[in-house]
Amino acid sequence: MYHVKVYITYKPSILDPQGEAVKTALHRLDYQNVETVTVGKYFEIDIKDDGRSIEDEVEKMCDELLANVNMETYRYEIESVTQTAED
Amino acid sequence: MYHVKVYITYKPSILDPQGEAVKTALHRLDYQNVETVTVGKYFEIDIKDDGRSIEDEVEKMCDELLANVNMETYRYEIESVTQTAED
Amino acid sequence: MKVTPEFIDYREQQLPADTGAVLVPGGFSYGDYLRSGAIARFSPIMEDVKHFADTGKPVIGICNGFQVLTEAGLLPGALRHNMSLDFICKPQPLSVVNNQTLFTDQFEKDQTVMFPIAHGEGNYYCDDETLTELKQNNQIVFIYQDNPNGSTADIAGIVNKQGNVLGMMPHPERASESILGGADGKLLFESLVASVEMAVG
Amino acid sequence: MMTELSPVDIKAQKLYQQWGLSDDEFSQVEKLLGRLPNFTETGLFAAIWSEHCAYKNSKPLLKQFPTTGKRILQGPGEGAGIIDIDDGQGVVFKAESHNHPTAVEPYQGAATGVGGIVRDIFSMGARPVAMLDSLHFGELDDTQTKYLVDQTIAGIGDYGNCMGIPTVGGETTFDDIFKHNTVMNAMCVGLLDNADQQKGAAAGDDNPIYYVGAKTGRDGIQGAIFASAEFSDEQESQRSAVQVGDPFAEKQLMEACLELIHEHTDILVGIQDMGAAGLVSSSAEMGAKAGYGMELNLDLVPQREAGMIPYELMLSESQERMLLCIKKGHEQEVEDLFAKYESEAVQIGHVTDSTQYKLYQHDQLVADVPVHALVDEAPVYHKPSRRPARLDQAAGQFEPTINDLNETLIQMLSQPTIASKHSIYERYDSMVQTNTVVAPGGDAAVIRLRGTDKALAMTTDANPRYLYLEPHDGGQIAMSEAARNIVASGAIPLGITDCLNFGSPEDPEVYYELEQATKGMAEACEIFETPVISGNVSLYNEFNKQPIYPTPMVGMVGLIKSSDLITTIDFKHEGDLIYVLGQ
Ligand SMILES: Nc1ncnc2c1ncn2[C@@H]1O[C@H](COP(=O)(O)OP(=O)(O)O)[C@@H](O)[C@H]1O
Repeated sequence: MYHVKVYITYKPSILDPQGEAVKTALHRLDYQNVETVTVGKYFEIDIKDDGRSIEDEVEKMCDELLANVNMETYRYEIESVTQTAED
Repeated sequence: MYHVKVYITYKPSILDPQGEAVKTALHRLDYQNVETVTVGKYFEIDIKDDGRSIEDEVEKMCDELLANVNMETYRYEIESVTQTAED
Repeated sequence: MKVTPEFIDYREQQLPADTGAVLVPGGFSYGDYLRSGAIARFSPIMEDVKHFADTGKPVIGICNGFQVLTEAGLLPGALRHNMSLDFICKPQPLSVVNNQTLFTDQFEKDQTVMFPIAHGEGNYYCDDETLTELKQNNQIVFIYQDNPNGSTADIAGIVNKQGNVLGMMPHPERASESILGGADGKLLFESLVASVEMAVG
Repeated sequence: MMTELSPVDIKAQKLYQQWGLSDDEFSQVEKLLGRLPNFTETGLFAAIWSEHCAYKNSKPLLKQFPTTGKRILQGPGEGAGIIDIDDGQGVVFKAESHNHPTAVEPYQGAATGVGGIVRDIFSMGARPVAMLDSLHFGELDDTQTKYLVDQTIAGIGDYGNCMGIPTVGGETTFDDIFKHNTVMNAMCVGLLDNADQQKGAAAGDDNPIYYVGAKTGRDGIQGAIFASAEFSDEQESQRSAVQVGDPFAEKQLMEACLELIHEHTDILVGIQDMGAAGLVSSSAEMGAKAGYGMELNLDLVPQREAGMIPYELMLSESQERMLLCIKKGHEQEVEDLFAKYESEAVQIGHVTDSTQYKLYQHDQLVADVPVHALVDEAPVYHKPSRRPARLDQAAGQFEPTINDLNETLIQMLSQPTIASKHSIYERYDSMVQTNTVVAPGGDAAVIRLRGTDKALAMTTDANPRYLYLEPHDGGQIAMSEAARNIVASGAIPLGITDCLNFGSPEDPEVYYELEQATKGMAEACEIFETPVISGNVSLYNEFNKQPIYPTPMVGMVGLIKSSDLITTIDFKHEGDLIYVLGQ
C-alpha cells in the first residue's frame, strides 16, 4: 500500500487570485509580516500496490486528471506503508 | 524569514464530495487500485520574522482564517530560511 | 430556425451518423469538482466528439462546454477562477472581432453584442506564445469590452486553428429571444445552421 | 463515540433533557409505551417532538392561517403546497429556514438549506424552476459579518447554480440584532403537471421501503434538536458535525426521482425527503400518514462511516437522501433506474399491517414504538404571552432633520439595507433554464412557463424592524409588501409560503410577537385571498437570551395569464408621467 501526497499550484508566472485574496485577508487581520501566499490543492491518495511502478502511475494521474498542465504544476511524495490486517 | 506550508483537510467524519468524485474519475481511468482520495487545501506562505513566535502566529492564522475548524483540521511545517539580498 | 437538436447522453460511445454539429452546453459537469470540465472530458462520448472535430465538422462549447473543450485539448489554454473569486452572472457587452468563422459570419465585424455570462471559472489563460498564435491565426472571436473576470487579452471566445471548434464563456443561448432581454445570440446559431446546411448541400 | 445509557439511567440522569425533552414529555413517552423507552427510542421521540418537527409551540398559531381556496390543490402538511395555475399545471412552493447551520458554518449551512428545500419540491413530483432567499445579517462594518455574508451568498449560489436552478430573487437586510443569529431562508418554486402529484405516504402491507441517494454519516446529528435551542457563548463548542452539501449528487438524485415519478407512475406509492431528523422523521411520517406500520433493518442503510449506532443512523442529517415506498415486485426497476443516474437505491425495510414502528440492527430489535405515538402524540403548548412594554411607550415620533435633500438621499441609498443588492444577486445564476423574464433588481422576479403564454411572479419579503415596532401591523406590512411586488409585476397573487423566524417561545414577549405577527399575516392573507400553502417555523433565534427581531418571511407567488401583462420597474420613455398611488 502506498500513501501518496500530491501538491498542485499554479505555475509561478500565473497570477494566483486566491493567494492574493488570502494575503490581503491576513494583512487585514494584522499579519503584516506575511510576504507571499500561494494557494494550491492538496490530495492524499491511498493506492494499493499492483506491481506497476507507483511513480509512473502517480505521474500519469497528475498529468491526465489532477493537474491542468497548461496552468498548474504538481509535485508528489510517495510513502510505502505496510498493510494492516484488514487490507 | 520563514517558509511555511499549511495543509488543510476535512475532519475524518465530514463528507468530501470532491474526494469521492476524483476517486470515481480515477477508477474510470483505470486506476482501480486507488483506495481513498481526500482533497484538501495547500498554502505556501512566506513570513518575515518580526520577533513574535512563528508557531503561535501560524497556529492563529490557521484557526482564524485558513481553516474552518468546524469541519477542517490543519497541520503545518515551518522552515527558517536565510534572507536573500533583496529582503 | 427549424432545427431540432438531439440530446446525446455523455455515456454514449458514438454520435449519430447524421450529426451536423455538436454543442457541448453549459452546466456543472460532475459538480465542477476538481476543476470545471476536468472530469467531464473523460466522458465516453468525448472520444467521438474529438473524431468529429478532427474531420473538420463544427463543435461549439459554451461555458462549461468551453471548459470541457480546453481540458480535452480541443482548444488551447485553460480557465482559471475569476479574478474576484466570485461567481458572476450578468449581461456583458462583447465585440465580435472575427466574423469570418462558420459560427459568426452573420455578425458584423466589431459588432457589439450583449451575451450574459454566468461562471466562476471563466478567467481565460494562455501563455504568451499561444496568445501570439491566437492573434496571428485570427482565432480570437469574441472579446469582452469590459473584462469581468481577468481573462488574458479580454478573451471571451476562441476557435481552434482550423476554425471549426468554438469555445466561449458567455451564453449566446441566453440572448436568443427578445422576451429574455435580447436576441443577439440568435445570429450565432443561425450562422452555424446555415454553415451546416451549406456543407450538407 | 456515543455510549448508550440503559433506560433506567436515561431516566435517572435525565439524559433526555439534553436532547430537548422536558420531564413531562418524557413521562408522556413512558405512558404511551407502557414502559421506559430505551436509548434509541428516547432519541426518536426527542427528535420528532422537537419544535422543528412537531411545531409544538407554533401549531395553535398556525391554525389562524387560511389554507384553502379554489385553486389550492395541496395545503400545508406535505413536502410543499400546490396551487392550480390552469391547463392542468400547478405551481409548487415552500420556504425553509437554515439559520442555525448558517450561523455556524455559513457556506455549508446555506448550501444545505438550498438542498433541503429543493428536495421538498421535487418530492412532490415538480421540477424546480426558481429559488429565492431571505437573508438578515448583522451590520456590515464587522469582519466576521462580512465573512458570513460572503460565505452564505457563495453557499446559496453554488448549490443552486450547480443544480441548474436559477436564483431569481430575495431580500437582504442588515441590523446588529442578527449579528450572532443570521437568518437564512430559502424558497424553491417548482412546476408540476397535476397528474404527477405525489404524497409522502407509505401504504400497502409488505411494500418495500427504499433508501435512495447519498450514504449516511454522522452529519448534523440532532440537527432538529439543535435548531430548537438557543445559542450562547458557552455553547460554542457543543455543535454537531457540520452537514456538507453535494449538489451534484442531489442533481443525480433529483433526475432519478423525477424520472421515477413521471415515467413509472404505477409503481411509486410515496416519496419523502429525509430532512430534519433524517431517517426517523421521514419514515415514521410516511407510515403514520398512511396508517401503516414499518420495519427497517438498519444494517442495510448505506453508511459512510463505521460503527454507527441506531441513534446516529436514525437522526443523522446527511444530505441528498430520500425515502421511497414502492409497489412490491418492482424492486429491480427502481434499482436500475437509480443506477442509470449513478445514484444508489437500497431496500431497507417494508411497510407492515401493524401499527408498530420497528427498527432492527445486527438481528436485534432496537426500537419498537407505536408509529402514531411518535408522530401524532407530540404535545401542543399554548405558551403564556405578554405584551412587551416597549410597544406602549409613547415612542417619540422620529423627526428626521434634513438640510440637504440630495445629501440625505445619497446617505439613505448608501445604507446597505437600502442599497442595490447587485453584488449579491450577480453571484447567483439567475438565468439558467432560460426562462427568467424579469431578473433580480426589480420588484418580483418573473419566470415564463414554456409552451404557454403564462408566467409566474415571485418574491420574498419581511421587514424585521417594522415587526419589532409593531408585530401585528408589521406582519400585515410584510404581506402587503409581497403583494405589491407581485401586483407591480403584472401578476395576480395566488398564495404564500412563510418562514417564521423568532426568538424563544418560552419568553412570553417573544410568544406575543409570534401571536400578533401571525394574526396580522393571517388577516392580510384573507384580504389578499392568498392562502398559506406551506411554511416553516424557526424559533430559538437568540444569542445570550437576546432574541432577534420578529422576522416572518413571506414568500408569495402570482400568476400572469399572458406575457404581455408583464410590467417592469424601469422608466420607459422621456416625458412619461409619474404618479404616486395609494395614501
Ligand atoms: N439575497 C438576495 N438574493 C437575490 N436577490 C436579491 C437578494 N436581496 C435582494 N435581491 C433582489 O434585489 C432587488 C431589490 O431588493 P430589495 O432591496 O429587497 O427591494 P425592495 O425594497 O424593492 O423589496 C430585488 O429584485 C430582489 O429580488
